[in-house]
Amino acid sequence: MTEELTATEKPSDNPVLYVARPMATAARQFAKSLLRPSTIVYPYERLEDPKFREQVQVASGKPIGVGAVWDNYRGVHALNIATCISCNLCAFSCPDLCIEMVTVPGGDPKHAKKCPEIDYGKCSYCGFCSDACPEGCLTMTTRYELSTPKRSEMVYSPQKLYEVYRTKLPMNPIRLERPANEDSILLDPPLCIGCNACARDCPTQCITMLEIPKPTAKPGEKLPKRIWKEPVVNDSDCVRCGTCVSVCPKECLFWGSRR
Amino acid sequence: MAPTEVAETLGARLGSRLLGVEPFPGTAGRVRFDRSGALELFRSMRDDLGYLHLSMIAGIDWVDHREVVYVLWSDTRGDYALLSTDLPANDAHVESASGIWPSANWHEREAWEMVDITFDHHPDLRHLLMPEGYQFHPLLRSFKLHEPEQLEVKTRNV
Amino acid sequence: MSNVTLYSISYDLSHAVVFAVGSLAYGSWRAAIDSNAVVTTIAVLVFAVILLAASMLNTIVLIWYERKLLGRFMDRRGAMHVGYAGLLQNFADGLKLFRKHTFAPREADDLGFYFGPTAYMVSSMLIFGILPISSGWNSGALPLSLLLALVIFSFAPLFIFVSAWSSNNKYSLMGGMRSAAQMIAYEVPLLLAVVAVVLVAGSFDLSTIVYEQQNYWFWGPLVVALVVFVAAMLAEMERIPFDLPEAEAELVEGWNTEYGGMLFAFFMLADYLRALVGSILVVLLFLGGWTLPTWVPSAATSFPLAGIFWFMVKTYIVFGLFVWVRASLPRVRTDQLLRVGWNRMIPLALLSVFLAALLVSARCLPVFGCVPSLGG
Amino acid sequence: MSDIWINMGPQHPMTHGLWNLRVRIEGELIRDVDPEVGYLHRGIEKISEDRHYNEVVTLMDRTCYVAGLSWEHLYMLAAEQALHIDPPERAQYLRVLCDEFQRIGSHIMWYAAFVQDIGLMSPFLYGMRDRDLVLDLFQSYTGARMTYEYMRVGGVRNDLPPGFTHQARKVLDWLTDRFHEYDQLCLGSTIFHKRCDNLGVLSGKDAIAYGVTGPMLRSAGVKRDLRKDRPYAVYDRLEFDVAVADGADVTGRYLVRMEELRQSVRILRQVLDWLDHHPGPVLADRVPRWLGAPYAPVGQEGYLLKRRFPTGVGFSSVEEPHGEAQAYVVNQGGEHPYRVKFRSPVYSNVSAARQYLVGYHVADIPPIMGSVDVCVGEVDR
Repeated sequence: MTEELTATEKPSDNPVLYVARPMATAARQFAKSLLRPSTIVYPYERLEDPKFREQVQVASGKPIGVGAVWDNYRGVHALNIATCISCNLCAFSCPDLCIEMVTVPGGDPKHAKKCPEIDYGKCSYCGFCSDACPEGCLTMTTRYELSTPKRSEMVYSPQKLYEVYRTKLPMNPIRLERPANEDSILLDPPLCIGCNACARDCPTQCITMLEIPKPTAKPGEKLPKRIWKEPVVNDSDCVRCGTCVSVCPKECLFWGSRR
Repeated sequence: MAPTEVAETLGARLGSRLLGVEPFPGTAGRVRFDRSGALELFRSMRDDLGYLHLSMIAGIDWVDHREVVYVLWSDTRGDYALLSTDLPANDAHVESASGIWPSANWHEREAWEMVDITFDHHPDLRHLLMPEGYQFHPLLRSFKLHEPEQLEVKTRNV
Repeated sequence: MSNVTLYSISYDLSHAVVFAVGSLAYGSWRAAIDSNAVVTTIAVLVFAVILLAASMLNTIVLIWYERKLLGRFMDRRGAMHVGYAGLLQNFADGLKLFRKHTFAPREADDLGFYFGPTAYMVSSMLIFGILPISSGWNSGALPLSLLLALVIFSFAPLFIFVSAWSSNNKYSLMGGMRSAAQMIAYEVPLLLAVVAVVLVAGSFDLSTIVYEQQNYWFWGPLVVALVVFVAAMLAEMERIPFDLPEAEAELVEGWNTEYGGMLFAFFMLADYLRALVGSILVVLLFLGGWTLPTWVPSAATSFPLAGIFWFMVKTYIVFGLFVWVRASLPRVRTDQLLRVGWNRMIPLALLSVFLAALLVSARCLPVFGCVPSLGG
Repeated sequence: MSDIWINMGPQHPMTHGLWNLRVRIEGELIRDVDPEVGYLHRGIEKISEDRHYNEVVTLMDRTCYVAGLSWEHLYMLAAEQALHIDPPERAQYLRVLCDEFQRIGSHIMWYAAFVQDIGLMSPFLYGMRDRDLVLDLFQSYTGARMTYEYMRVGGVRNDLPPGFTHQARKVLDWLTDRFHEYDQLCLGSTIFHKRCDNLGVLSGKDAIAYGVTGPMLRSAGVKRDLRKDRPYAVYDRLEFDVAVADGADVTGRYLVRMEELRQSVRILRQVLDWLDHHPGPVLADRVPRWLGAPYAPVGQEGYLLKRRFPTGVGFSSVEEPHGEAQAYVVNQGGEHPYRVKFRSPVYSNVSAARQYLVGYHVADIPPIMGSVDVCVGEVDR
C-alpha cells in the first residue's frame, strides 16, 4: 500500500454520517448547477463558437478545454479545386478506400483533371489524405454535421467539397514536413522504352523526356525497338505521388534513394 | 537473466527437445523447442524458472508451417520470456498449456479457431470469437479479405 | 370555503345540469330525470372524472418535477425542449406511448399480462378517492380512511407479481419475486409507524389526523416513526435506493421488462401515482397536511384555495427529498434490503409505537405545541 | 428450486458493450457462469495484414474506444522494434502524455459506468462531465475526441499547440478537486461499502494463474506495474508510485483506480514541465519512405521487391488503463506487417469470470463486472 492510499479517508463508523456525506455532495452540486449546469445546449450553443466558450467559462468558472481546441479538428474536408493537381496521393493514402478520383471540368484536353470524391459513409476522419496532399488543397474543417436522409448524399463530389471550402470554415492548420531523406523516383535505364507515359501523366509536369544518343548497333546485335528518350525527374518539383511508377508499362521506374 | 542461463536450466530438463535460446530484445530470450517436449518445458518454465504468468499465445501461419508463440512473465525475475515452436501445416497440433497456466484456455481457443492449431487435451476447445459452426480459419494466409464467405450459423436455444 | 367539499361541488354541478335538462322534459320523464338517484350517480361520475384528471395531471407534473430536479443534481438541465422549460415533454412522451402498438410476448399468459398493469393502475388511482387534499376536499368523511388507503396501497405486490409471472420472462419473474418479498417485508414497519400516528391522533380518519395537528405537527414527537415511515415508503414506492425489483443494472427493467406502449405507461404512471400518494401520506401524517404554523402571517392562508396550495407545496418538497435521495445513494442488495427490513425496521417501528404510547399516556404531548418550528 | 440459465447479454445494461454472460442461478445465487464473447469481433488482426504500418493506427483507436492512445502506443512500440526505428525523445514524452491522459479519461469513464452499475445516478454524469475536459485536451492536439490517429511509426504526428501545457495544468487542478468528490459519493456512503466490500474476491495467486492484470491484480496486493517493472518510453525518468490495495475485492479495485488517477496527475505534471523546456522534433527523420507516412501509395508492392528491407519481429507491452496489453508484430520486409497479434488485458480478465463470480448474488454481477472494466472492443478486437 502506498502512503497516499492509506491516507485515503476512512469513513467513520457513524451510520448517520454515512448517508449524509454523499447527500451533502449531491446537494452542493445541486446548488452549483442551479445557476448554469455544465451541459451545452447543443443546437443553440456550440463548442466551436468562441463567444460561447467564454460565456461558459465565466458562468461556471471552470475550464472548458484549451483555447485553440477547434483549430486542429478533423471534420469534413474542404477541397480547393483550383489548386488540385490530380496527383492521387489522397486516394492512395486512404486506409478505408473511400476516396475516388473523378473527372472534373477544367483539365487540359490531354489529360483530364481528376479530383477526390469522398464517401463519408466509409471515411474514418484519420486525416491521412490531407496530410498527404502536397499542395494543401485538401484540408479538414471543423464541420461535423453530416446527417442526411439518403445514403447517396454521404458521397461528397469535388464540387460539394469545394462548397465546403468556400464557407471559409477554420481549417486544420497542421502541415506535415516532408521526411528529410525522402526517396526519389529512379530509372532502370535498360528497361525504358521511352514511351512518354510517365511524363504525360505526371501531375506536376516535373518529368521531362530527354533525348539519348541512339547507340550504333554492333554487327549481329538487334537494337531494341524503342524511342530514344529517357525520363528525367526534377526532384524539387516532384511530389512523390508515384503516378509515373504505376503507369510505367515496363516497370522501369522505381523508388529509391539517390545516395 | 541471460539467454545462456535459461538455456542451461532448460537444457538439463529437455535435452535435444530444446532447439535453442535466441536473444530477443526486451525479454530473457526466445526459447525454441520441439513440440514433443512441450509439457515438460511448460512445467519447467513455471516451476524451475518461476514464470507463473502466461500472457499471450500467438499462432502464426508461415504458409509452409505454423508457429505458436507463448509469452510468459515472471514476477520474481521481472522479465518476459518467449517460447516458440514450429508445427507442420498439415498436422498442426501441440500439447495444451491450460493445465499449467489456466489463462491459456481462451488463448488456445482463439489460436485454434483463427490459425487452425489444435491443442491436445484442451478442456473446452470450441469457438470463442467466431460463431458456432464457423468453418474457416480467418488468420490463415489462404483466407483472403474481400472474398465472400459462406457462413452457416447454428443457433442455440438456452 | 371550508364547508365546500369536492363532492359537494360535483353534486351541485350535476344537480344544476340535471335541473336544466329536466326542465326541458315533460311529465313523468321530468320526474325520472330529476330524481335524487340520477343526480347522485352523475355527481359520483363527475367527481371521479375530476379526480382522475387532477391526479393524472399531478402525476405528469410530478414526473417533470423529478426530471428537472434530477437534472440539476446531475449538473444538467433535464427536459427543456417541449413547452416552457420542458413542461409539455411528458405529455409528448405519453402521447407517443399511447400511439405505440401494444403487444404481448408469444409465450405470455394474456389474461395476466393485460390484467396486471391495468389493476395496478386502477388500484393506485383508487387511493385518491380517499385522501383529503384540503379541509373538506375529499370524498367524504370515512372513519377509517387511513386504513383503507393503506389496504389499497398494499394491493400492488399482487398485481406486480401477476404481471411479472405472466410475461414469462426470467428477468420479469425475478423482479416480481423481489417486489413481492420487498413489499411484504416493508408493509409491516409501514403499518407500525402508522400505528404510532394513530395512537397520538386517536383516529383512523385522515382529516381528523390533520385537525389533531393544529397545535403541533406530528414529526416532532414521532420523529422515529417518521424515519421508519419514509424508509418503508421508499421501499414501497420502489425508488432508489430500494428499487431492486426494477434494478436496471442486472434485471434490465425488472417486472416491466416485457411491457411496451400504453401498458408500460400504466406502470410508469402508477409508479408515480404511488410516489405521489407516498408523499401525500407523509404530509398528512407528519407535516400537518394543509395547515400552516400559527406564526405564519394570516395573509399566507387567507387567499382562496390556500389549503390546497400549501398542501401541494409540502407534497412537492417531500417528493423533492425522495429525488435527492435518489440522486445521491446507490442501490442496496435484495438480501441486505430484507435483512434491514426485518431486523432493523421492525424493531425501530415497535420502538416508535412504544414511544408514542409513552407520550400519550404521560400526557406530555402539549409540550410540543410550545415549539414554534413544529408548527404550533 | 431448480437452476436456470439466464443470458445476461448481448443486449443487457450490465454488459457495457456487446457480450453475453451466461449465468446459471439458483434463486438469487450464482452457481456457474460462462462468458461468451465475439459479438464485436472485427478482425483487426486480419485487417492489419492488409494495411501499411502507419494505417494500422486507425484500427488501434477502434480497438478500445476509451483507451485509443494507449493502444496506439502499444502498436507503435512493437512496430518500431520490428522496423528498427527509434522515435525522438520529445515524441516519447508526448506519448507518455497521451498515455497518462488516456488513463485518466479511461478511469473516469470506468468510474461513471461503475457507479451506474450499483445504482448511483448522478456521479455518472459527473464522470462524463469531467472526462470531457480530457477529451477537449485530446482534441486540441490530436484533432479528434475519440479516434485520435495521433501516433506514427517513428514518433507522433504533430507537436502540441501553443498554450496547451497551461490549460492542461488547469484541467489537472480541476480534476484533482473532483477526485475528492468522487470519493465522497462512493467511499463516504454506507450503502457503497455494503455493496462492494468483500465482493468479487480474486486472490493474487488465482489472478496470476488466470493471467489477470492491471487494477484487478494490484487490488490483490500484487505490486505489478509495467511502467515500473519494465519501463517503456520514458517512464524510468518519472516519479510515481504503484497503487495497490489489499482487499482483492470491488472496493480494492475502486481504491486502486482512484489512486492511479492521482498518480497519473503526478506523472503528467512532470511531463508537462519537461515538455515546456525541451523543444525538438517529434518524428524520427530516418523513417523509410514507404511508411514515412501518409504518402505511401497502396498496391505497388512491386517496387519493394527491388529493394531489400530489414525484417524483424517486434514485441511490446504497455500498462494500459485496463491492465497489461501486448503486441507482437512480424515484419517480413513487405509494406504491410506479416502478422499482428494483440493481447488484450480485459480478454484475460473476463476469461477468469468463473473465479470471481460464482457464489455471489445476481445483484452482484453488475458491480463485479463493472469493477473488471470490460471494454468489449478490446476483448474481441
